[in-house]
Amino acid sequence: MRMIEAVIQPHRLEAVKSALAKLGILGVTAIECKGFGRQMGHTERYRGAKMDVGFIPKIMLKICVKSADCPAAVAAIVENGRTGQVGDGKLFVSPVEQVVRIRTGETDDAAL
Amino acid sequence: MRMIEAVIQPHRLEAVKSALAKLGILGVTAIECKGFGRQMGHTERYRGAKMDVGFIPKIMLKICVKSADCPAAVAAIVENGRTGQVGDGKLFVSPVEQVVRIRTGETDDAAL
Amino acid sequence: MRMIEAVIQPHRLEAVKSALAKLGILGVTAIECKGFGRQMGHTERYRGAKMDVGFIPKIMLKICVKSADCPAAVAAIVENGRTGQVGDGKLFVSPVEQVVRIRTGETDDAAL
Amino acid sequence: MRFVPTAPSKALLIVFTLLIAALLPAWAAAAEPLPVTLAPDGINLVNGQINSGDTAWMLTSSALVLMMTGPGLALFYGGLVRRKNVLATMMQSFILMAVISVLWAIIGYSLAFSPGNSFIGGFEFAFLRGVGAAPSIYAQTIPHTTWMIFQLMFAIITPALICGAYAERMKFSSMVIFSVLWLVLIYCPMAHMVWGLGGLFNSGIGLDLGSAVIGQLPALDFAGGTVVHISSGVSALVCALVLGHRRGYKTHPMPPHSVVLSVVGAALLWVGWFGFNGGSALSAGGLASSALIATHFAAAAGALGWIFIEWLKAGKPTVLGAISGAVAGLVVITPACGFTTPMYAILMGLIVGVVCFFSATSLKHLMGYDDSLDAFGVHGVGGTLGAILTGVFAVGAVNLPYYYQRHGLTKTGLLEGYGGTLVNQLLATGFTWVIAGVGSLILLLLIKAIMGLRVNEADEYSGLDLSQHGESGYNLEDAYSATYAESGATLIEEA
Amino acid sequence: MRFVPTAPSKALLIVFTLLIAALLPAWAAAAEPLPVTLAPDGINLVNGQINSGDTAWMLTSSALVLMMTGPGLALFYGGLVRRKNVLATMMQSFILMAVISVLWAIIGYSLAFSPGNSFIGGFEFAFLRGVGAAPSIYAQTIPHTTWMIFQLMFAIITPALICGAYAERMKFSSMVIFSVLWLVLIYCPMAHMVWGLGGLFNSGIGLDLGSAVIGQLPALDFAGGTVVHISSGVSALVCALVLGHRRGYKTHPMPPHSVVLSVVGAALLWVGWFGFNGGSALSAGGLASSALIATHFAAAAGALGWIFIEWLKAGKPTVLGAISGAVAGLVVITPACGFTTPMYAILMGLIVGVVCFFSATSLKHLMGYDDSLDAFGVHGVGGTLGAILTGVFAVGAVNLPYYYQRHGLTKTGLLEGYGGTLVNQLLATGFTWVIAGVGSLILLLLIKAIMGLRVNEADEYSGLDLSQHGESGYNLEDAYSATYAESGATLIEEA
Amino acid sequence: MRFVPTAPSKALLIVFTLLIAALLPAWAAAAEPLPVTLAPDGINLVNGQINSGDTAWMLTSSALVLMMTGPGLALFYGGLVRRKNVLATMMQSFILMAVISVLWAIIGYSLAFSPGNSFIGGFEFAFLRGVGAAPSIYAQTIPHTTWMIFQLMFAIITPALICGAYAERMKFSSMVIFSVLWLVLIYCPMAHMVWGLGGLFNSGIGLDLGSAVIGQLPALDFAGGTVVHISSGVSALVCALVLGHRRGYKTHPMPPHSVVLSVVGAALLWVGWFGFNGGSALSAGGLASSALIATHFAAAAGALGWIFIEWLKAGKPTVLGAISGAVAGLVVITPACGFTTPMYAILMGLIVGVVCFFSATSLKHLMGYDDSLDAFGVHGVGGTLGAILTGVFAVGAVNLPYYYQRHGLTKTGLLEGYGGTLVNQLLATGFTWVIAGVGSLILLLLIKAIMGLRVNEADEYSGLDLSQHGESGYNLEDAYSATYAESGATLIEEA
Ligand SMILES: Nc1ncnc2c1ncn2[C@@H]1O[C@H](COP(=O)(O)OP(=O)(O)O)[C@@H](O)[C@H]1O
Ligand SMILES: Nc1ncnc2c1ncn2[C@@H]1O[C@H](COP(=O)(O)OP(=O)(O)O)[C@@H](O)[C@H]1O
Ligand SMILES: Nc1ncnc2c1ncn2[C@@H]1O[C@H](COP(=O)(O)OP(=O)(O)O)[C@@H](O)[C@H]1O
Repeated sequence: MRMIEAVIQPHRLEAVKSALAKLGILGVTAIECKGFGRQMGHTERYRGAKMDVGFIPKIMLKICVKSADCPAAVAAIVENGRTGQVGDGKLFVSPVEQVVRIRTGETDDAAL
Repeated sequence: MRMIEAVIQPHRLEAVKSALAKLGILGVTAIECKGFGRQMGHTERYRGAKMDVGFIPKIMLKICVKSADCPAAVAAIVENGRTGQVGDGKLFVSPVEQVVRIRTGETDDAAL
Repeated sequence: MRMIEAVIQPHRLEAVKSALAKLGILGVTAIECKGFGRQMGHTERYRGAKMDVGFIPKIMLKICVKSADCPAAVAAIVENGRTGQVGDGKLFVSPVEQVVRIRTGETDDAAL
Repeated sequence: MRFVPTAPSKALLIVFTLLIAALLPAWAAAAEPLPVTLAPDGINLVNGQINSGDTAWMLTSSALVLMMTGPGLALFYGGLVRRKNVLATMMQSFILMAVISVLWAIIGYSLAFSPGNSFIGGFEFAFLRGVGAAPSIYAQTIPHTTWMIFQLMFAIITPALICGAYAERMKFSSMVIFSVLWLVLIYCPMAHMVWGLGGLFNSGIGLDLGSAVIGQLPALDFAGGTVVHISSGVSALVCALVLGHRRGYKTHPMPPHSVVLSVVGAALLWVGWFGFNGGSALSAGGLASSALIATHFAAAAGALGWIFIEWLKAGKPTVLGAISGAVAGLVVITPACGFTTPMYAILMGLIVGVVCFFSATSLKHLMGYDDSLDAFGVHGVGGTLGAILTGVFAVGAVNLPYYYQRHGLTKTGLLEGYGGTLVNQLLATGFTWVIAGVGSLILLLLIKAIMGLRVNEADEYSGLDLSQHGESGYNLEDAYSATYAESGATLIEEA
Repeated sequence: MRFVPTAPSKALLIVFTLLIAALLPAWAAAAEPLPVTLAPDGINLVNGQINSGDTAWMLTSSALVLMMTGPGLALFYGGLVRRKNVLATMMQSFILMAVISVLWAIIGYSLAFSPGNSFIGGFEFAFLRGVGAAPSIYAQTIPHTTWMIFQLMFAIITPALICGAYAERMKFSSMVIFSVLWLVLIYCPMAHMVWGLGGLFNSGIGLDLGSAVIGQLPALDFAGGTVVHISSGVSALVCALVLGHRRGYKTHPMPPHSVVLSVVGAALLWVGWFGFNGGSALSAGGLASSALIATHFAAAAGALGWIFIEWLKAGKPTVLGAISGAVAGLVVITPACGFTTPMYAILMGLIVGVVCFFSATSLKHLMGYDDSLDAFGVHGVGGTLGAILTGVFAVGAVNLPYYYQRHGLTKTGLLEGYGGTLVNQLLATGFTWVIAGVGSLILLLLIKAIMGLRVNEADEYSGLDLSQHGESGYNLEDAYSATYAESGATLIEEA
Repeated sequence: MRFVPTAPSKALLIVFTLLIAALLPAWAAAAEPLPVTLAPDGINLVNGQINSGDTAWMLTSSALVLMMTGPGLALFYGGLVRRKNVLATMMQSFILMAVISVLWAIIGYSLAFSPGNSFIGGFEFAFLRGVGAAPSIYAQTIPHTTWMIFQLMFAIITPALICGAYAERMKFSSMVIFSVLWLVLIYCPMAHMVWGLGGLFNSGIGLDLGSAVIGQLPALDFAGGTVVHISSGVSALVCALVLGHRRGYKTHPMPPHSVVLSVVGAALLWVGWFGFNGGSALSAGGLASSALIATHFAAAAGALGWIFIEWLKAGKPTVLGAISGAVAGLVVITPACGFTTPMYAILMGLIVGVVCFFSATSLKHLMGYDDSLDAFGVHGVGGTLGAILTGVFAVGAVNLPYYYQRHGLTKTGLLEGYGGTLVNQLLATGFTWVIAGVGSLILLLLIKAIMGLRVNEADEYSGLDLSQHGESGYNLEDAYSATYAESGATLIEEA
């Protein structure tokens, strides 16, 4: 099994999720995060104190898929997460050794 | 070493943590997240605008354990995280190559 | 490629980020999290009800690096994250099989 | 959730029963009303002269007292609950501003203040018939409508105070129905007895009314210690007992989700109380000023009393303690504010701060009920203490109600050497405990039998905001705010 | 963003045109002002006697009405937008407290209330010359300055109400300029027509002024149903049409980021409205009290009406519904409060609660405009309904304006059997729709042509707080708070 | 944290010393008090007639001024600090509402307002003996108690303003003790000098009192420009210098955690200031109205002045700027409000908006002190400017204090051609700087030596909410709210 971790723009969440759903991938965990990268942050000012906020709000999706489904899932995320602007984010794939569905105790592919 | 990532119901956090502590596993990192899966979200309405909130608040635990401890830890999480309701979450195990305790610089099993 | 996951004290974030930047590593994703470990939590009291808050606010950094850059990055994080106090956190390295830059579709080392 | 009386609640039921027995003679006496001479038309003073200064103050006071409930109490209570219940808790205050008002116009005001017997008014003012611009016997320099609306504000906040006891678990529909019945069956009679024409406890406060208004058991309650605080506080206790505790109570932490909101609410309560107590003078002069300053000093001392004992006992003075103490101070001075001096007010505040610290922290845990936001611990205990201490610290020179004048008494308080007031205070307090306690118990059991009181487990779990109202208090997610566009929530249709 | 009139907006433009045509005769009649006998110096009563009670009430009322805008409306609207726009939305209310005040001193007050023709005042009071401590013909027992400041508070809140329609997308600079022009060109004439000396719709409310003040088309508007609510509500509709919807509207959820703030705001609006309507009696007596209680009951009934229909239709009574209904109740009673009885007020509140539920939920979606916070849905619709229902539910015995006295009329409302008021109410309403609608349309198109109305896409995306003001409403990150030290944000320089 | 005077603070100490020297002659003159003829019993007017309208206004004003501190200032300051200090900051305001009140009853009021010498009152009114319903020489148409409570509200807010300078780092215990001593040793004398019987700077504002009350150096301070704003602002500067900066200051960002709260606070301050300044007329008539409108216009202009210069200099008008400017406008007009015209008030507001923009953004950074929330930058600088400009913009026709009447003067301001006022304003300002500056320095060094002023590093790191009070401002975690059950926080015992 593979864990896909994708850092995406918050407003692409819905599109990515729909695309994954079309592939039959319904289980997704989303985490709010702050990204530092090429995309510039912004500046705020409070009574003259200028503050450079370097990070950008992003959403990190964690999606565990069967190894066979992985390429399709990656393609779906990349396609639907893309706006073409700097800051679209990155996607990381890493191996998963074991999966358990807590409710039933089913494991591995059966748990997905 | 292994990294266990467990998505659980927020109200099972304490039970899971206690069970792990009984196994001597004290280090845990918890992240608030939003889960999409089989469990249904809910609907809110603001001046007639119906809004389908698809996600459910979950907690993702990250627990790095010695490989040998992994099966026991997994069992403890599954057992204590379970309520039997849809939405109990999933657990993923993946390999970790290196661990460092930042304070001391100790590495690998010594750092856990 | 390697994924470095580092749980650090929130106030070391800036130092760690700068050190990584000096190594040419600019892409970092930060997640607010709650750590349980050796460091003690604190107690709050509301109308006499004592509440033991076990967790400590931490920041988890996720940094994906080329395998070759990994040791230097790990060293930089450990060095700059360290205050010497209990609670400085831990760092985990795990393998990454594939990286994609969503904007361009570039993969692996090219995407970093 | 069946109601299985626990040991402490059994004890309370027994106390209630005994109190009823003890008070029966008084009740009997009350059954033969004194002959009174009324103004020609009973209540309205058709040729009364309206004083614009008094009216200005009373209209302002009405606004201040409304502000106590919304946003004051809504914030105070709203901050103390968990995030998932914040809106539902604020809604309890807000909906009472709506429901009680309409009820008051229809029948409530009439039951409280139209001519009746010693216990309850009649139907003469139903639908506000006869309530016009001319002054009434109750407040002879302001329009009758002004008195009516000022009193309405009291009728709103009283049931709203009870919310603190059943917070985070009562069904919205049951809560509305309970409040409506409670107002009609408990509040209106209580208000009539204390302030109504010929009401049982009416002592003719500050008005030259002849004997018309005085009751058989005249007690001192300037601004509602019995009517408002004891009645709501005791009812709150009964609610806590009958509803049972919140799921997870005692085993899991239930910290206030935002003490920040509660501080704002407490400060607004303090400010609004100037209208509550100062307005109860019904005119803008020395008495209003005297009541207002006593109120202020008691609040200040209450805050100090609470954090003092807390600092000693728990090591740190808390912000929640300071604001709770201030509210306790405001409660304790409510019956006494127009009868005592500022220095006694400070004393009363210090005492109540210490006492309510214990009632809201130790007593509750000792007895095992879940008075979630300490409605009983602060209003019940503080109100009872206030009613009693009024008999101790009243000073005849500050304000001599008509009852005392008529009997040639010049002193009112125990410290001055007159004990009669204290006796009547105790009787009035006991009476109020019984009426509020028994009345609420019956109402709650009735509603429970018919429609249930609590939300079900799943609804309590997901929170009242979502389960009762389909809303969330806060939608702070980046997904909504960092973008105009897609997010984890889908818009599925518009109603 | 070009303005392409959609079908519904075309329909509205046609309605406006027809209304203008229909009203031309009235306009013509208005062109020959009645001969009036004025006080010696026109407005000021040099030897007038100031009543301290009336003055106390009016100063208090001014404070209450200011509180309606800030923090009341700022919170009500601020809570309804998304997190990224909260400060900008609150700023719209706050900056109007500043800008409109200075404008009022310079020229606004004069245009509204110095002697002029039936439609607008003159320049006599520019820079507040001649506005002093002596009372004026408008309010004969309080200083002229008090009347001026009380009126200013109305002038502040009216354009602030419009913000609800263009929230989350209008440029700050354009919003300020629009508000300034709108005040001078639409509000001041409207205020003059309704309350100014000889204004077209002036009916001589509650004052024994001789015929000086009465206009040709006397209508009943006690506290600003037309001037404040219809004018702002209709202008809001035009704003929504001209600006177009927020990006992502209808396809993406835009939930209120904090209904908690909105509840606080609504409660403060309710309390402040006591000054708005009660203060419109300009004295502290029976009329103020009557207006105040009608206001309170209508608010209560409005909340009940809204959640009742919502409970029926959508299954759950919402908190946002309750507070919206209360505001609708306050809006509907504004023109009527000094002319009707509390029971009619309850009726009006119930009606408006139901009607505005539909206008804020169904009508908006049917027509397709994005009246973001329902400024039209509540103030436009509620105000229009109020103006009309005033003609139905007015009661001569409550308050008989000079116009009626002079013509020997003793009845004012349709239910009493007099239909004349209703006719004038309809005409005044139509007139106000036209002036506000056409006027706003011209202003908006003008500003759009010169400097644009909306922020650009990127700025709307990142939110107005950041793009217009360079600030964030909340900085709750652990990085700031859990440490005194380094964080993800770097301080790069100090200005 | 040892106090090593930095260069700028050294400069300030020198300035203080020079000012003392310059003022010694005035001090000497002040040492021989004028013979005064007092009312028979010194202060109380036993047969005084109470006016209900004036009393209504003054009770309302007292409520409004209390609302300025709580919740007004608590919100304004609470929003500006970091999340971890929000409760502690609100607590500073709240606890002063409690502590100062009791202190005032015991001794504060007496020191300020009982008969004494030119510098301080005596002990006659200790424990509020002799403060009753009869009016006093200070305010001849309202109860003495009303004057006392109105003055108390000023005594509460003044030390609360200083909190802005030591926010986020001062120990709670030290802060309470500092405030108590500061009130007794600095505030009470200042209040006596400006408004007390025969006080050094008393000019007999608006009262026909005979020469009894006038001091040797009569200055104009209608509502507390010197007493409240300069004294608190200068003390704030000294606090900032003595305590040193927050850890991490200048190297790490410390953004306001919620400008939303601050906007609400600022709006409430604005509304409350109507009572502060309007109430200082001590009656409800032309003068109150005049003071109130000047106040309003100055606030409006202050906001505009600040964002105007900010827009120019920094490119964007900020919300924090607008509310800061409004507060600065309120500060600057405080001494002048009862002496000047609305148009001058607008001018003063514009000036202060620009000046305080620089003092709160540039001056602070230039000098290097950490006046965390700009208590000096706004109140010290704005108050000083206001005291001086009062001498420029005062207009005799608006209000001629007894001192001027007695000397046959009809003009008060420099622009009218009379320069004497300006001279006295400068002297009074300098005097206040010295008293507040030197007094606070001594107090702080004393407390520092005995018990320390700052929390330790770990406590500052974890925040004052936790370290001083054991609470958190917000508990929004899902673990608490998404469940009734287990969570990351364990309940370990109940006290
Ligand atoms: N090496 C990395 N490790 C972890 N997260 C990264 C890395 N590089 C980028 N990111 C995440 O991806 C986001 C987008 O990256 P950025 O460089 O801004 O744009 P782009 O990917 O379009 O070049 C960042 O904000 C960060 O959250
Ligand atoms: N394939 C997956 N990858 C990542 N997270 C998942 C995956 N499947 C489920 N989850 C997480 O587990 C949670 C529970 O899953 P759900 O399908 O609702 O219930 P259950 O696990 O009981 O069948 C989801 O809310 C989501 O956070
Ligand atoms: N085995 C682990 N798995 C995941 N996170 C851990 C683990 N051990 C520690 N952590 C994280 O590291 C943080 C610091 O650990 P702690 O034991 O408090 O101090 P230290 O690392 O200095 O010994 C914890 O708060 C937790 O977030």
